Amino acid sequence: MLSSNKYEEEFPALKRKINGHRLVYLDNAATTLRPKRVMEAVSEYSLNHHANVHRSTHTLASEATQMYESSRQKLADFINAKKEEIIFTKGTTESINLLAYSLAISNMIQPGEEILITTMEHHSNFVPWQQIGKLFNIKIKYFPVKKGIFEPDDYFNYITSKTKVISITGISNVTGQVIPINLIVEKARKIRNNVIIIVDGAQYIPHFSVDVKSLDIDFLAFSGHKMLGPTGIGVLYGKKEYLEQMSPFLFGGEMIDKVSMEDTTFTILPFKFEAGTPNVDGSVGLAKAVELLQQIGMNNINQHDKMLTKYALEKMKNLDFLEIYGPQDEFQSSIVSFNMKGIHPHDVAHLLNDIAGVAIRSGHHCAQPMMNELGVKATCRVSFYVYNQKDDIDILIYGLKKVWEWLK
Amino acid sequence: MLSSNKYEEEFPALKRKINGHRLVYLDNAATTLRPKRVMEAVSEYSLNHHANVHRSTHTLASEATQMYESSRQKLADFINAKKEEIIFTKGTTESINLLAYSLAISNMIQPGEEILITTMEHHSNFVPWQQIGKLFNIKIKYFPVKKGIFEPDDYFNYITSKTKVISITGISNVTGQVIPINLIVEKARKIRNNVIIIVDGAQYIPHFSVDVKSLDIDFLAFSGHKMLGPTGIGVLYGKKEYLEQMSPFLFGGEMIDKVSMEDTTFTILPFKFEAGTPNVDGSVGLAKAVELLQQIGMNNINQHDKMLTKYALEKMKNLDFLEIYGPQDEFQSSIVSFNMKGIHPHDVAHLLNDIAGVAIRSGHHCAQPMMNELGVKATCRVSFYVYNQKDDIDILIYGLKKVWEWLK
Amino acid sequence: MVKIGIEDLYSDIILDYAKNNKYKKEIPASQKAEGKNLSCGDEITIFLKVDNGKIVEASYLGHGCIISQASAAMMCEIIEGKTVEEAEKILNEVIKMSQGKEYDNDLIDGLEVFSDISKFPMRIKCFTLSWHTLEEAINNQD
Amino acid sequence: MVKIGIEDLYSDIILDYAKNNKYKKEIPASQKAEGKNLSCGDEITIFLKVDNGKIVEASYLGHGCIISQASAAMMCEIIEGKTVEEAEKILNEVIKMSQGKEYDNDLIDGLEVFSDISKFPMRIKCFTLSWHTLEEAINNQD
Ligand SMILES: Cc1ncc(COP(=O)(O)O)c(C=O)c1O
Ligand SMILES: Cc1ncc(COP(=O)(O)O)c(C=O)c1O
Repeated sequence: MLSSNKYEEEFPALKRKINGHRLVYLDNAATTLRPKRVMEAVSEYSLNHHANVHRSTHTLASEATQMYESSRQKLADFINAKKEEIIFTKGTTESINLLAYSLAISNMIQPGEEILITTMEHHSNFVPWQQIGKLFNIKIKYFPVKKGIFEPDDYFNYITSKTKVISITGISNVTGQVIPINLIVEKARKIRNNVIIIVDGAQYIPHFSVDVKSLDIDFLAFSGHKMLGPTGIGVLYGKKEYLEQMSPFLFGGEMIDKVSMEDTTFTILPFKFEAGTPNVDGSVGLAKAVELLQQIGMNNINQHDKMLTKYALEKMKNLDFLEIYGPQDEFQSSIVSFNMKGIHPHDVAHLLNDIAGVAIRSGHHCAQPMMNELGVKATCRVSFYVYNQKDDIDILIYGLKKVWEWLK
Repeated sequence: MLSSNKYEEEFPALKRKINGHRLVYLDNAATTLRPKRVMEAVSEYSLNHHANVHRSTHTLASEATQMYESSRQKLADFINAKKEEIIFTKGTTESINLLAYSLAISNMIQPGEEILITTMEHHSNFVPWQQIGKLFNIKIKYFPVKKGIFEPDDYFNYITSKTKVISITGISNVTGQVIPINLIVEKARKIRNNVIIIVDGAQYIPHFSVDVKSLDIDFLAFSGHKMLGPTGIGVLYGKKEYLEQMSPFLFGGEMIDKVSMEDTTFTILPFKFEAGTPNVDGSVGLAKAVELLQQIGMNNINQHDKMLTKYALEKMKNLDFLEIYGPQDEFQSSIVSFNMKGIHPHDVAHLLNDIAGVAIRSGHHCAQPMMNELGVKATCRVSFYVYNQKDDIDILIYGLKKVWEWLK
Repeated sequence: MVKIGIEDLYSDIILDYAKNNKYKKEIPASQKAEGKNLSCGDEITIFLKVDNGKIVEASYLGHGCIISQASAAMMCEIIEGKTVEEAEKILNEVIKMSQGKEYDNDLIDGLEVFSDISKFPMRIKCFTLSWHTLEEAINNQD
Repeated sequence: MVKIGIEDLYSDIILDYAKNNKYKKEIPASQKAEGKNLSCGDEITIFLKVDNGKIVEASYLGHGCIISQASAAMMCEIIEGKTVEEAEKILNEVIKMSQGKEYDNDLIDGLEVFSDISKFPMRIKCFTLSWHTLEEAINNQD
């Protein structure tokens, strides 16, 4: 890890005062703070090298193309994929919509086959399947994550020879439960070897080192803005064999072989899935963010998350006015959801902010089916990242006590 | 207009040397150079105010939400739309795909009704209609832009009572021909009052002041990166009445009213069409770019474009080794396409860059049907914007002569 | 600009209103409307008993944060006994107040405690939920 | 690093090869393959007459920029008379050269004029188009 004063230098927002208090940013599962070097890289590209990529032959176009493609290479290396298996999207949500639409219009799901999702998913890994299922008449099966805790053994009962696609998050964005993806891949492939396994990595990738090849998943979606990168950029990783079979989703410039009035033939990977002028600014920023993560070390990040989560859970369990959700064991990573008894989460979040400078999230976290499983309308959620320290949690605890005093 | 040394200060790329020559950037129809103030605004947001929008109540989230929504307001004012009629997308290509998919899945095109496009369109306003037409069995009619010149009177013959949707570019990205949208709206509405009129504004919006209400178009798509803004951000304007009728295209967070295992209900405009964490960085940059355009004045920009185009056409017509495409009259704006006799456009573009520092585009410009109409495989294209001056064109002419000397 | 503290928003008066259940009930056979705050899922139902153009009784049901609950309770208190027309005038001023625009102080006597809600942009919707729903309830007469 | 000028890329030798029509023809009843440069739409067809593992004749057809045309012509000149195996070795070295990697100079005698193509990233594909197509043509034997 970097030392904590290094983080202050790198993340200007950490120096902000909120109502006179130092900002304690604990809303990292929503989005992370931005490091200076990421914006310096984006500005350098943007002001001195920007041009449209892949087409023109002039110097700026050549530089822009190389920067864009080397960003792709960096992302590929980060998850051990091939370069042409990395599709830049605007984020996890687009990545999963791309997949859902493309699998449907490519007729890769035969009549009688099913798509399996769970009730712990973020809306982005739930609603696309549900709606595209309706639209294209594909059966969606929902695994109920009872009481909000994912039980692998129950889940495996839902996988059958009819299951063509599995889409599941790597970490619950509500409880922080870490899902044993490797176990799921192993069991699922025993039941049906060619089941298509999709991992929603929005929460997973920022915290764990992932090797898509050894993990043997087929698709992986994640967002730049949850891993120190800019908004508007994300990734869909897909196994080449599948991407080659699939029809494009968005149609337009840059992804075309030949267009005639009769029909259009599409070009090679990954461009087939990147219609329109890509977000080069974003790709450069995300590559720089990945560089920083690698410098800190994914294993260090993981250890640091674990340490903070453990510390937070210990301290929070001592507050008897809190109800805490999730496994509360070593399989909970960097996220803690809770409620203050009888108090609406919005009030808790607002007061924490103003009393103690602590930024947390309140609401349904775009996971209403999961709220139903927990039997609540909304929760408070704290979530940690590299720049958080134990004293951030101490301030959280102090703030929670103050809020309780005030509102109880 | 700003004075030319102001532009040099504002656009750092203008100070670059290309092979020892001052950069003469004439590839503006592909993408424009980026002003410093845009990146300063993006960095300020990104480093000091970034958070996820719309959900959390903490200070950063509140600031980010306000910056995002005030960017939307700025874009709405820019084209005289209502705020909820502005949907942020990643660019023109996504805007048009959203429209094509959503109109299809909302069943807004009845059996027997047609969508009318033209052969001068950029692939982004051609292939989505063609492919979604195939997918959903909707008839697409193609108006042939013979010899690459759009003739309104011929076009009107293609509009009938069966025409449900018209999608057309405001300016040809190949020839620079300005299409008389107001005339088209008037005539089309006489033939069928409730025809849905879509304008591809990717080339139009950067150069003309547009009032969507008085123009009475139904949808308008454009990209930030062609009007001094960042990549990865664009706009779909849509009339509220239509947007309300339409089903969402992308599904995910931020656009949901209620999700249950049975179904999902979608929320209000514009969020219904903005699934996932939006590109707040991009929206802030685009709003700043619009501010700069307004400061320069859209009418000044338009006059300046006209002046440069006229000057360029005069000078280029004198070079008998060039073949120039397009109307070559006052209805040609800021773009000139041409070929050097017997020489491949790539060679011309590459040599111009290295000999004279002139950046132009060579290729099919993502407009293969238009290339067919012109009877060529590819062209060279120069295109102008606010920071270009007459002496840029003088250098272009000098460079063209040198290239011809070398390769003829 | 006067600095507005969180103490003003979570004042004793507001906390009292939020906990006060006097107006938290259903009025049978009344004009009603449901409102929802999409950003947090909070829901509210407003009931109005209107007699001869006059709001003789007002109440609400639903769950929500302190701001939304207090706002609903105060609203009911203020509009009870007013004519529909008067209530609409108050509504207009309240919305203006919530947007940080100028408004007529005299008309919204009793709502001073929320006069600075516009300084808390993420909470404006919590405050206005009951008022927007009131508007619908008024329109829902049959 | 030696500065590579545009004069080296558009040298007289290369211009001559681009204009030379000696290899620009169809060879009937030969192994052939079509290649396409997606970034500009340029197309090329390579024809090979192979006899007993030896390329006795090579030619190309198609349109393209000077770099792609000169590259095709030089390629045909070099591989004519070589065995298929030798041609494949040359091909390997040429691709390495185009990527700016180390390569065996001796093997690609005659292609020095393109030795710095890797410094022009947007033109590498123009140069390699005919070579990639050659690979396919070799594989297309039936
Ligand atoms: C007329 C026209 N339409 C659409 C586009 C596509 O825009 P984008 O690549 O930003 O999606 C372009 C630009 O390339 C264009 O010139
Ligand atoms: C598990 C999970 N999936 C998907 C998403 C959606 O990501 P984005 O909003 O960046 O598209 C999120 C984040 O909000 C998430 O936590």
